[in-house]
Amino acid sequence: MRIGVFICHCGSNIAATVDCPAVAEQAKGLQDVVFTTDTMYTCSEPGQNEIIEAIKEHKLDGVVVASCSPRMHEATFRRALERAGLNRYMLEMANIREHVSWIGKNKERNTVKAFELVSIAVAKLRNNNPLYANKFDVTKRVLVIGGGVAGIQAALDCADAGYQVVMVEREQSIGGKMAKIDKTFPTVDCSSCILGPKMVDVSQHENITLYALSEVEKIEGYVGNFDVQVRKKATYVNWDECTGCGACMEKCPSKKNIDKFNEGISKCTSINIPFPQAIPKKAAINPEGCLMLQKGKCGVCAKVCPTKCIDFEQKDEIITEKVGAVIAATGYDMFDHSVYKQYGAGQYPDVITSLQYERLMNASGPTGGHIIRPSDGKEPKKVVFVQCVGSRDPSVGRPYCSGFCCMYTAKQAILTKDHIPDSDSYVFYMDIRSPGKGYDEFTRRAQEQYGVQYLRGRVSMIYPKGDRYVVRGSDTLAGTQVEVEADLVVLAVGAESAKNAPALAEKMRISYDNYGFFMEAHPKLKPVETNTAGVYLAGSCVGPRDIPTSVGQGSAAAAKVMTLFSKDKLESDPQVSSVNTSRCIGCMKCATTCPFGAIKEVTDRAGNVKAEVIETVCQGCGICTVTCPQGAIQLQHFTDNQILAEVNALCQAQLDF
Amino acid sequence: METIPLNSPDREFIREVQERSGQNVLACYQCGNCTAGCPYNFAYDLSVSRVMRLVQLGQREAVLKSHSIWLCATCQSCTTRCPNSIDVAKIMDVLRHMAREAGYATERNVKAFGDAFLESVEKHGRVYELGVTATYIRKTGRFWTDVDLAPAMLPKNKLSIKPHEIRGKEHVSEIFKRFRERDAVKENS
Amino acid sequence: MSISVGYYPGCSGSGTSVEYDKSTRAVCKKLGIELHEIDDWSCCGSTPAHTVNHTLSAALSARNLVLAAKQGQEEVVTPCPSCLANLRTASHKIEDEEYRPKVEALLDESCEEAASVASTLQLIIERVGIDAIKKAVVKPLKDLNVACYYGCIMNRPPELMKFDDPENPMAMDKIMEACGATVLPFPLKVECCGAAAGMPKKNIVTELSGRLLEVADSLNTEIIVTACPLCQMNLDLRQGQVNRANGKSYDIPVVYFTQLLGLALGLSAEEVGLSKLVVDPTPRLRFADVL
Amino acid sequence: MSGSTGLLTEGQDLRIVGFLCNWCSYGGADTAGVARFEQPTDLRVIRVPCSGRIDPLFIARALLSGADGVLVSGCHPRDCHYAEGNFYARRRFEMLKQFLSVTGIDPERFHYTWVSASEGQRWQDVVTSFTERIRKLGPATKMAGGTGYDEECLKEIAAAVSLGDQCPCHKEKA
Ligand SMILES: Cc1cc2nc3c(=O)[nH]c(=O)nc-3n(C[C@H](O)[C@H](O)[C@H](O)COP(=O)(O)OP(=O)(O)OC[C@H]3O[C@@H](n4cnc5c(N)ncnc54)[C@H](O)[C@@H]3O)c2cc1C
Ligand SMILES: Cc1cc2nc3c(=O)[nH]c(=O)nc-3n(C[C@H](O)[C@H](O)[C@H](O)COP(=O)(O)OP(=O)(O)OC[C@H]3O[C@@H](n4cnc5c(N)ncnc54)[C@H](O)[C@@H]3O)c2cc1C
Ligand code: SF4
Ligand code: SF4
Ligand code: SF4
Ligand code: SF4
Ligand code: SF4
Ligand code: SF4
Ligand code: SF4
Ligand code: SF4
Repeated sequence: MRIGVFICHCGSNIAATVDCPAVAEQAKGLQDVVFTTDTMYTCSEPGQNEIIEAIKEHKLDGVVVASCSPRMHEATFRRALERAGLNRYMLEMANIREHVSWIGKNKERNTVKAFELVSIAVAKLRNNNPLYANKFDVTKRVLVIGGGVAGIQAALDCADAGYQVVMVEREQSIGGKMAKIDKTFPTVDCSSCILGPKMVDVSQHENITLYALSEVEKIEGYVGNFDVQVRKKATYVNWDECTGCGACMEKCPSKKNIDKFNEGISKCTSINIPFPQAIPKKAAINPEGCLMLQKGKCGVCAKVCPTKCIDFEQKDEIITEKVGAVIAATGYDMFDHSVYKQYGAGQYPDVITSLQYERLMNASGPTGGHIIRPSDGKEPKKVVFVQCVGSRDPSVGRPYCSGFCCMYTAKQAILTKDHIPDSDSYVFYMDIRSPGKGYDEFTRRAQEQYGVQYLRGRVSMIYPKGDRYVVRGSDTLAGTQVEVEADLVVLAVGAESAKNAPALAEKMRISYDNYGFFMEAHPKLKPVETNTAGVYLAGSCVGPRDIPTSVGQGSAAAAKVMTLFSKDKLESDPQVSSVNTSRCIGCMKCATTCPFGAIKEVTDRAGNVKAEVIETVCQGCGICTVTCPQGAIQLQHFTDNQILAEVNALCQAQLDF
Repeated sequence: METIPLNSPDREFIREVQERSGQNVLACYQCGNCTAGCPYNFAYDLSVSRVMRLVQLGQREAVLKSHSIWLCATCQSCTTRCPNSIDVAKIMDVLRHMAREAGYATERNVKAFGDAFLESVEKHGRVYELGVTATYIRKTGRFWTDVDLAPAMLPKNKLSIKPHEIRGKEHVSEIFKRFRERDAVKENS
Repeated sequence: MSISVGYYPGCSGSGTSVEYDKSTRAVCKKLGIELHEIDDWSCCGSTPAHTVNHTLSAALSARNLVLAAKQGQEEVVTPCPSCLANLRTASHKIEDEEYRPKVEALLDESCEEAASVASTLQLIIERVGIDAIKKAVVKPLKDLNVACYYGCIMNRPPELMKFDDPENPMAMDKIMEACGATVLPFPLKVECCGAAAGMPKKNIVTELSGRLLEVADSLNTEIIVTACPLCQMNLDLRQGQVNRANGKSYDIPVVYFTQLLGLALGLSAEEVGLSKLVVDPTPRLRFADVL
Repeated sequence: MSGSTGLLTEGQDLRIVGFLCNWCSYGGADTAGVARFEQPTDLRVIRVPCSGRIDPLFIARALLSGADGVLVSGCHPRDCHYAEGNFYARRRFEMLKQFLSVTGIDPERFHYTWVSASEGQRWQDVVTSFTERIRKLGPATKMAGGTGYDEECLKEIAAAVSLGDQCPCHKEKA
């Protein structure tokens, strides 16, 4: 092998504390090294040309650059090698800047260290092999999981770009939380007026296939080629026939079901369409409440249905879909506030959640938009809002800020005044977090124009007194305790990850944080990407996000999918594991440890079980390599031999005495 | 109102409170929940969250001379509900210890009552309620404010006239003695 | 079934709360619990001790736990939450290898062998159990509307007490229900009554106990049920003072849960010390056909 | 001295080998460099994609070949770029620690920790304190004859440790 070594000065960044010429000189003595030099700025155009020329002139088949971190310029130098006709993986770098010159002032020691890092790099390079990327086809269909506003936006953008979209929504209708809320901050425009048309677009778009009341059962495969299984839950109604006329709902005698869409503040029939604008607008039977399914008698809906689409025998159905990319947009759920026993939450009828309050204010809600007390139907005159319930509270395991509750509380306080002009509103807050465009002005308006009384402090307890509720909190600005007697208390309940989000994350093979929110590939620079190629994120499944951000991310995720789909073939990263079949004994231990399901079992011609790496799925972590008892599966570019060569280069010196 | 000079916060004070209470006072984010739930707040001069704040700011004097730390009844409301799981009641307790040690007694009657109670325990091994009352009156010069209770209590034999002496009362009084000796040592060093 | 535990009555048991002590002993006997009073027990130091010094407080309490252990009791129960809090804290501290020597230095003896401690309420609900109580009831407290008031330290802080819910405890509610009473949802179950402030700061008691009586009254409470001598004293003995200070005229009997439980189990008014109460509960109890 | 280079004239660096995952800890070390957090010069870093790629064999081999210390660092638990590589790593390292003493190596010479790409300060602390620790222990005594360890025995140990994932005691923990 013929190796060339280039020692970079980085101006004085390296040269000030490392004797670069001496390192270059010393490197000449390393095995296989035929050329060494030191240069001012290796990454500059002349620097790169020097490498290219040296490769040609000295017939180098490998290059070591000792300079800054490979995280900085590895890609740069790999391209330079390619331009000189070498394989890009015949490059090794020694990090003599971040790891040497910048962290130590002793030039002598730095120089030794720099040299040793160079010798490690040379030792590794001597074991390198050219690696070549494979090309593979992309299925240009995308799966969108979750039909909240983020998912809807992503789906519409992809569909408009001409790609097929499969949308899977867990509930009976798409729309997510936004479909439940009344008006939206900071413009206070009607939520369903802006979301409704988008929902209709989803149902009518020729490129979108929607599975509601469905969940993703399984995802296999890899970027460009995912196989997805979707469980369509039994609705007991043939949706191809159902016209959404609602005749069944009118006649169903079982009327005591908890109305999930209305957050439990009202009841609904066992056969139900959750709300008039539901998409798809189809009826479904709640088997727990249905007299026919529970006791075998009734069948009224089947009798009245004009299209005869009731089917009590219906079963869950598994559908398989092939897609090339996945967008997760599963949103959030509300914190279970009943842990706050001191608030009587879940116990006192007039202590309700913010989302329940949205349903109360909503013109299409169960009260037709009249704000009334659940206990006695009276109009409340004093409404107290309590912020940060289940947020910013480490004692209940929720130390994070839910981000949007300050804003929606201000909105709800404003709307309360609009609905009930002679009412008074009080807001207990810790801080007001309103960093969006026009947001702070909005919370100020609540105070200045609407006279909402903001009190800075947490609430310690709420208890009933007569037919009102005493809310005892503090006003730390006044420096003392305060008490308000309220007719209605609204808890600004925090956001937590969607139910079973971790299980879904595991199906998608992406990471999630301590709270079950999905993890971005990089919190700043890759906010909609994940560590698994081909899986993207949108909206509040990453953490609490308001509507503008969720929509923005829906579009961003769609753009990433389109970028992916803009190529007909994808290139795989060749730094993946590969199995030496003659060594492999087929124990499949590697497969059980691989976090990405990248190893499958195959049988060779002699009928022996062998492991095989699906190159496109393998992410190159090397966990399998360590697991294999035979050393049969080796992560390319980080093989046992390569790493041991580095270890030896580093330690052998001492044994040489 | 006075300006609090922050140039030289009493870090030793902060450290001592933290060490003796085992609580991280820096974890307090001033939500006011402790104040909100404190049943004694109406009688306080400094609400309990302000006490916490002043401790954070290293304001020894302001804290140790406050009335609040004497009035706190260790009802545990603050401790139970603090979002940051700070044992606030324990901090109040520790502040009271420090105030005693430093010679503050802002609520004389509270201190006198405590002292009278402990004297009784020291003497008899158990509390002798009438004795406590008598000592308390002697210390404060206040006639028993509860004389109006006597007609209700006496006929029911609820106040025993004689102290309950225990056999091991020496043992108990020695506990006090050793405590004072140990304390004296501490003060000298 | 026979349960045998050490018993720490607490100072007030021989003074202001004799009826609590009396009814506790009677009820336990009835339920098959043997209480062995710790011989020569001393005061736990109560609130004054821990407000002076934590080690002193721990030593005063620990003396009793060590005594109990010497007398062969592994477990001690006490009716009084204030004693409980002190004994529990002490027990916690002497489990701490680093803290124990400090306590031992004051006590001048080893604390390694010390009894554990619980409340009689906890003992009854956890070891006897609601079902057994239900079976043992002979005189159900029918038509009696009661509010159970636990006081502030029976369950708090939860890390120390490890018993029931710190915000909405239910142990007494369940016992009273088992006795046949109608238990009202009393929202101030764990609010402080003013505790030991009675003597030095009467206004605190009249304010805090006043709130409790007001809310109890608004629920049409016939009898307030307590488990704490201080609460009982503030609400019962001082009810007149509270009324005068607040311009009210409440007349709500305040009894110990052991007294009502005892009656339901068939004990006599005398056996549970009803006559010691200041606000007389007998008219209501007669009306409800309990007496 | 350092026979191989002849560059160093005075004093001797200890031989500390670092295995760092590419995503978090290598980045953390870079961050420390960018921030110019000064560190002892004894450590040399080998970059691997994931702490899950670090075969206990590498560590054992380094220590048996005369390294004075081995420092391993990966992403914080749950923060792994490859989802769970660091969990595997942790199990293997715990096993390794138990085995090291069997080979006559002071397990104190081996340390593993978690440092994220943003934690330059933490990296500085980790390097400094680990180097301190090794300085206290002093240079490793060289194995007799340079390769005084039984390669076979080493492999067996490494295999047992790598397979920690399948070992029953780990199933329980998982
Ligand atoms: C009371 C209240 C008022 C608010 N008011 C405003 C406001 O005025 N302005 C504003 O900007 N924001 C407001 N918000 C915030 C707003 O709700 C969110 O920003 C928005 O809903 C986020 O959209 P999303 O699509 O990310 O999530 P979601 O709306 O939660 O949608 C997620 C969807 O995914 C589905 N899903 C979940 N898990 C699965 C699964 N495993 N498989 C299939 N489907 C699944 C869910 O059923 C749901 O349909 C408010 C929030 C609350 C609680
Ligand atoms: C002190 C400070 C610290 C910060 N720290 C953080 C932090 O730690 N983390 C974080 O997330 N954010 C931080 N931010 C915010 C961060 O700076 C912005 O989020 C980010 O820079 C926005 O990027 P941008 O591309 O939108 O805008 P900019 O960075 O402003 O880039 C706009 C570019 O457009 C060019 N330009 C402007 N007008 C024209 C024109 N007419 N024609 C051609 N070119 C034009 C400008 O020259 C500029 O290059 C910080 C901001 C400040 C002020
Ligand atoms: S290659 Fe890296 S070290 Fe060299 S000049 Fe460029 S930035 Fe500096
Ligand atoms: S099931 Fe039948 S009756 Fe019900 S909405 Fe559909 S079509 Fe109408
Ligand atoms: S069969 Fe079930 S869903 Fe249909 S009307 Fe009867 S109860 Fe309602
Ligand atoms: S957004 Fe406001 S109310 Fe919501 S958690 Fe954050 S600070 Fe609290
Ligand atoms: S662990 Fe090794 S030997 Fe076993 S199946 Fe995988 S590659 Fe083959
Ligand atoms: S390197 Fe091995 S363990 Fe890692 S993803 Fe690839 S096949 Fe799976
Ligand atoms: S409740 Fe806790 S965090 Fe809040 S102000 Fe009090 S001590 Fe501080
Ligand atoms: S423990 Fe003291 S400070 Fe805390 S709430 Fe009770 S009385 Fe107030």
